[in-house]
Amino acid sequence: MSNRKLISYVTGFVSSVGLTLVAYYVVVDRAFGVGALTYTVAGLAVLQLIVQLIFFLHIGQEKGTHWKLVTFIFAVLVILIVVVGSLWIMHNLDYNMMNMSPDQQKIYMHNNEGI
Amino acid sequence: MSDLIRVVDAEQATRNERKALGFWIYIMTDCVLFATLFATYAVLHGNVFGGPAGKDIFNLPFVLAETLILLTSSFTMGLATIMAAKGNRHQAYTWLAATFILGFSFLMMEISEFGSLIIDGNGPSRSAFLSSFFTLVGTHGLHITVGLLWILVMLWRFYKHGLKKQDLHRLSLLALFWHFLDVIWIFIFTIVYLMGSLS
Amino acid sequence: MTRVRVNRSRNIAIAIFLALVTVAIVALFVFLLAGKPIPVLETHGTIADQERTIIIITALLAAIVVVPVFAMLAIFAWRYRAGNSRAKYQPNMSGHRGLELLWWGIPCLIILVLGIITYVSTHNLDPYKQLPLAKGQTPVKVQVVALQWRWLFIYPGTQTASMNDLTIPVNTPIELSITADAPMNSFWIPALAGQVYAMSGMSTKLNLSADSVGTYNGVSSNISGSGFAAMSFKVHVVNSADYKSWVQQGAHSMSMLTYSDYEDIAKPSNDSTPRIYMLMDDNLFNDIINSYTSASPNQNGSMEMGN
Amino acid sequence: MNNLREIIFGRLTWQAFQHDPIMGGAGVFMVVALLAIMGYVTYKHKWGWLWRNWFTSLDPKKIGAMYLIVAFIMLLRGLADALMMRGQQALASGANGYLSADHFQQVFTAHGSIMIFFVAMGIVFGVINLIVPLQIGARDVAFPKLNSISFWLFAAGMIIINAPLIAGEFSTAGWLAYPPLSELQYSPGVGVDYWIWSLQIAGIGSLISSINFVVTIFKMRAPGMTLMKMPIFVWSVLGSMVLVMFAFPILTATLGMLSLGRLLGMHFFTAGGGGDAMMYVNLIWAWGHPEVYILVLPAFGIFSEVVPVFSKKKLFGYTSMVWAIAIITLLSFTVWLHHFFTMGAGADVNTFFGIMTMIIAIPTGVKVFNWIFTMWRGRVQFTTAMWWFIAFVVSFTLGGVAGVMMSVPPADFQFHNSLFLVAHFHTMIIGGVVFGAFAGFNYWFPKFFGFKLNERIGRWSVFMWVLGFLLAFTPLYILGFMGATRRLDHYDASLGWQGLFIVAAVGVGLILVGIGLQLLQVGVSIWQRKQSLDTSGDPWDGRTLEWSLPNPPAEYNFAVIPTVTERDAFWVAKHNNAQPSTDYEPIVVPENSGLGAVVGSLALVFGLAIVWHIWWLVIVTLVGVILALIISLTRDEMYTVITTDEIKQIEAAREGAAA
Repeated sequence: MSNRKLISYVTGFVSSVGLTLVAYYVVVDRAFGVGALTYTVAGLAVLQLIVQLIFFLHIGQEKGTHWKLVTFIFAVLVILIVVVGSLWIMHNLDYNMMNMSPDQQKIYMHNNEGI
Repeated sequence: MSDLIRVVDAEQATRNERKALGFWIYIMTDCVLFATLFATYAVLHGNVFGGPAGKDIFNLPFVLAETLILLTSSFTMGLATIMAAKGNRHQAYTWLAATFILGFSFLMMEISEFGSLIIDGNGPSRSAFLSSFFTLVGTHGLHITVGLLWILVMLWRFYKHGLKKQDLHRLSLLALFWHFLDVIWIFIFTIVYLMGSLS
Repeated sequence: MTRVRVNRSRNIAIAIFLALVTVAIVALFVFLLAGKPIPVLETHGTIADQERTIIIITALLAAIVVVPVFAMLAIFAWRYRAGNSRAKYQPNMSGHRGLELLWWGIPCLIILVLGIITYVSTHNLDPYKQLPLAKGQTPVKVQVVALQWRWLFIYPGTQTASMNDLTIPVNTPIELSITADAPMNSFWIPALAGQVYAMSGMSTKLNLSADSVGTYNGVSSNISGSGFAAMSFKVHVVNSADYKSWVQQGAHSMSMLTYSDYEDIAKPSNDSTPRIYMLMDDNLFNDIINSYTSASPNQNGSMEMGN
Repeated sequence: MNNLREIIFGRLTWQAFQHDPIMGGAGVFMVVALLAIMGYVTYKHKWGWLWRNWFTSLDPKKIGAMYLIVAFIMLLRGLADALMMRGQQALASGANGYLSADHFQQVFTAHGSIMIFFVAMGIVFGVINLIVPLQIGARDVAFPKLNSISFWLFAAGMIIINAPLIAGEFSTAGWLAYPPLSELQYSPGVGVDYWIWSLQIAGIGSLISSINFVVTIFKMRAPGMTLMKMPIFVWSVLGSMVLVMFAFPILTATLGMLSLGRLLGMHFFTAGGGGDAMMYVNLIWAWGHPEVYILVLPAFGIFSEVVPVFSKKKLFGYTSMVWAIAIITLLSFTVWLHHFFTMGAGADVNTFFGIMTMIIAIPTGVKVFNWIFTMWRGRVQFTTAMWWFIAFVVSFTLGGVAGVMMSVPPADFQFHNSLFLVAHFHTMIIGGVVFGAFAGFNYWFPKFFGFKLNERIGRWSVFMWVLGFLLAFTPLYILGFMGATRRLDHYDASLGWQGLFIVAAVGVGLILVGIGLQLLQVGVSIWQRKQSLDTSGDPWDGRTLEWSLPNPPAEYNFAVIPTVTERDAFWVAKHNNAQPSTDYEPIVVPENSGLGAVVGSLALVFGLAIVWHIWWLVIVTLVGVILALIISLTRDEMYTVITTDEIKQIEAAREGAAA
C-alpha cells in the first residue's frame, strides 16, 4: 500500500517541479507576447493545482459519500464568482471614472494596457 | 473494562474521521480568504502611486529558489507521512525534520525579501500595490509560520511518545495543511511574481 | 346554539374594530401628507419622470404575486381553521405538481418581463448617458465637489463657482461631473434624477434635464461625518435668460477662488450659506482629483496622503 | 515619563473614561448591573456550579441557551438605541435633537452592528445549537470543544462592542464603516477599531461554528436519515451554514485589510496613496448579502416546522422547498452589487446584478406559496407560533415588494440610502428573522421547560408587535418617497417630515408594549406552570425527532439513537406506535473543557489591547491563545462513559416523572 503512495508523491513532485520550471523559463525568456504569456502561465498554474490535488491531497479518493469533493467544488464556484465578479465590477467602475486629468490617464493606460 | 476501551476507541475513530472532513472544510474557507486577498491584489496592483511596480522589485531567480524549496518540503512531508504510516519512527522523524528545515529556510528567504524592500523605503504603507503585495504574501508567510510551529510540536511528540495512533492522525492533518500552503504559493508565484514581472 | 352566535358576533365586532383602526391610520397618513412635497413622485426632471414610471410598473408587477398571497392566506386560515370540521381534511397531501409549476412558472414570467424592463431602462437611464440634444443646443457642464458638509459647484468656461447653490437653465441637458474632497458622499436631487456617488480621487457623471422652472432640494445620501445631516443644497431651475445673467455674476464677485482659497473653504465647516466665487483656475476640478491620485505633490502644493 | 505610560497603556488615558451624561449613564448602568449579578452569584456561592455546569459545558443545548441569553441582552441594548433614534428624529425638526450629531451617529452604528452581529447571529446560533442535534437524532455536535470556543469568541465580541460605553467612543461610520470615512484620516479615534475587532472576533467564532454544524449535518444524522428525509429546518440550517462558511472569510479578510490601513498605514481603501474605497464596498457586500440570507434561512426553516405541525398536515412540496433553499444558497453569492448600484458602475453590470436579484426573489416566493398551501385542507390551530407566521407572511411579503422595486437599478437610484431602503430591510429582518425567532421560541419553549407558554397573552403580544411594526415603518416608506435619507440627526422643518417621524416613534412605543406583553407572557406562564405542564414530551403532536424526547431532554439526548425510515420520523414512529428500544449501549460523552472560556477571555483582552494599542498585551494574549490551543489539542481527549445501568436509571427516573 505504501509504495503506491510513494509513487503518487514522486509523480506529483516531479510534475510540479517540471511545471514550475516551464512557467519560469517561459516568462524569463519572453517566449511569446505578454498576453499569450499571461494565459500560458495561468494555465500552467491551474495544471499544477490539479496535479497537487490528485497526487498530494488525494482528492476524490475518499470512501463513502464524497463530502470533500462536494465542498471543494462549491468552494471553487464561490471563489470564481467572487473573484471574477469583483474584477469585472472594479474594472467597470475604474473605466467609468476614467475621465481624469491627463497625467492620470497616462498612468492608467500604462498600468492597465501594460499587464 | 475491555468493552469500555473498545467503545472509546471506536468513538475516537469516528471523531478522527469527522476531524478530517472538518479540517478539509476549514481549508476551503481559507481558500476563500486567500481568494479575497488575490482579488484585492489584482485590483490594486496597478496603483503604484509613484512608487515601484512589480517588475522593479521582483528578483525572479530568488523566488524560483523559494518555490523549489517549498515544493521539496511538500515532497518530504509526503515521505514523512508514508514512513510514519509504515511505523518507521526514525525515518518519519528525519523526513519531518527535513520538511521543517526547508520550510524554515523558505520563511527566512521571504523575510529577507520583505526586509530589503522595507529598507529601500518600499514598505507596505508606500502604495496600494505594496500594501496588497505585503498582505497577500505575508498572510501566506504567517500560515507557513503556523505550519512550522505545528511541525515542531509533532517532532517533539514523535521524540517523546513515538508513533501513537492519534499523532498519526494529527500528522495527516498537518500534511494536508502543508500541501494546501504549497498550492497557495503556486498561485502567488504565478500571479504575483511571474505576471508581475511581465507588465 | 347561542354560543356559536355569540362567537360570530364577537368575530364581527373584531372585524369592525380592525376596519376602523385601519381607516383611522390611513386618514392619519393622508392628513400628515397633505400639502407636503413628495419629490420622488412629483418629479420635474426628464430622468426622474421615467424613474417614477418604472417604480410604479415594478410595484404593480410585484403586486400580481402579493395580492393572491394575502387573499389565500386569509381564505385558507379562515376556511381550514381547526373549528371548521366541514372543511376537507387531507393530512397526507404533501405536494401537487401542477401547483408547483404554477408558482415556479408565473414568477419566472413576471421576472422575465421585469428583466426586459430592467435591461432597457438601465441602459436608457444610465447616469453616464448623454441626453439627446435639441438642434443647436449645447449641454451645460457643471463640476460638483462634495466638501466636508457643503457642495461646491464649478461652471467651467465661465468665471463662476458657487457654494450650495446649483443654478441651471430649464429644458437643457446638464452634464454633471462629480468628485469629492471628503469621505464618500452621494449627490441626489430627488425631483430631477437618481443619485450618484461622489468619491475622492475620481469623477462620476450624472446627466439630467429639468423640465419646469422652480427651486428643488438636493442632498447627500451617504454618511460623510458629523455635519452630514446639514449637507443639503438648493437647485434653482431658471429660464435660459436668467441663467445667462446668473452665470456672469462670478466675474464681478468679490471673493476669488484660486487653489489656495479653495483649500481654505475645503476645511470641514457647517456654514452652509450659499455663496458665489470668481473662478480663477479653470482646471480646479482636475487639480482637486489630482491631489489624490498623483504621488508627486502637485504644483499647488497640497499633498494628500492617507495618514 | 509619558513614554513609559504609553508603553504600558498605549493610547488609553483618563480622558477616555469621561463621557457625556447619556453615554456615561449607560456605561455606569451596565457596570452596576454586572456587579450586582456577580455579587448575587458570589453571595449564593454559585461560581463553582456556573463554571462546571455552564461555562465549561460542551452540551450544545447549554451553549445554545447561553447564545440566546446574550442575544436577548443585546436585543434590549439594540432596542434602547432604536428608541433614542426615534426620539431624536421625532424632535429634531428644524432644531438639534437631544443628541449631538456625533453621538447620534454612534447610536445608529451601534444599533446596526449589535442587531445584526449579536442579536440576529446570536438567535441563529442559539436555535441551531438547541435544535439541530435533536432533529437529526445526534447526541452532540461534531466538535464539542470548538463549539464552546465559538460561543466564547461571540461573547468576547459582545463585550468589546459594549466597552465604548465605559472607555473611549464607538464608531460613527455606520454598521459597515465605508472608507474613507472609516480610515484614519477621517476617523482618528478608537471607535472604528472597536467596531473592527468586535466583529472580527465574533466573526471567527461564527466561521468555526459553521464548519462544526456542516460536519454535524453531513456525518452525524441518525442511521436511515438520508438528506431527503431530514427535517426541512435542518436543510435551511445547512444552507445558512454553507453561506457562513464561504462568506465570513471575505469579512475576515476585509476587516483585516481595513485594520491594517489603520494600524500600519497601509493604503487598501484610503483616499490617497492609491487606495480604492470602492474595493471595500465591493468586498464588504460580497459578504454582506450572503449574511442577510444566513439570518433569514433558519427563520424560513422554523416556519417550515411550525406550519405543518399546527395545520396537522405534511409540509407542502418538501422537494420544491429543498430546491428553493439550494437555489437561494447559491444565488445569494451572485447579487451583492444591488447594494451599490449608484456607485457608478456601467449599465451592463447594473443590469446583470439587477436581474440576478429578481431571480433570487422567485425561490423565496415559492416558499411562501408552499407554506400557505400547507394550511390548505389542513386543521389549522391558531397558537401564538401560528400567529407569528401570519405576521411574518404579512410583513415579509410587503418587504418583498419593496425589494423587487429596488432591484431595478433606475428605481434604486431614487431609493438607495433613503428611508424607503431602511424600512425595506427592517421589514425583512424584523418580519423574517425576529418573527421567526419568536415563533420558534413559542414552539420549542415546552421542549426545554416542560410547560407551554400562555396563549392569550402571546396572541396579544403578536397583535401589538404587528400594529407597532406597521406604525413604525409605514411612515419610513412614505418618507423615502419624500426624499428623506437615512442617518439624519436633524432636518429642515419646511420639509414637513416631523408628523411622520412622530408616528414612527409611536409605532416603536407599541412595539415596546408588545415586548412587555412577551415578558408578561413568560412571567405568567412560569407562575401558572402547573396548569400548562406537559409531561408527554410532545405538546403539539409534533412530527420531528425532538418531540420523541422527554422535556427537557437528557444531556445525551437519545438513550438509543433511533433508526429513521421516512420523513417526519417521529410522526411515522408515533403512528406505528413503535416503542423506543431499550437495548442500551454505553454512551461516550466528552468531558467539560475550559478551553472555550480561556480562549474567549484571551481574545477579549487581545481585542481591547489592540484597540488601545497596548502592544505588549497584544503579544501576550496571542501567545496565550496559541499555547492554550497547543496544550489542549495535544492532550488525549478525555471522555466520561455512561454505562448501560446508569442509562437505565436515568431513563427509568424520566419515565417515573412522565407517568
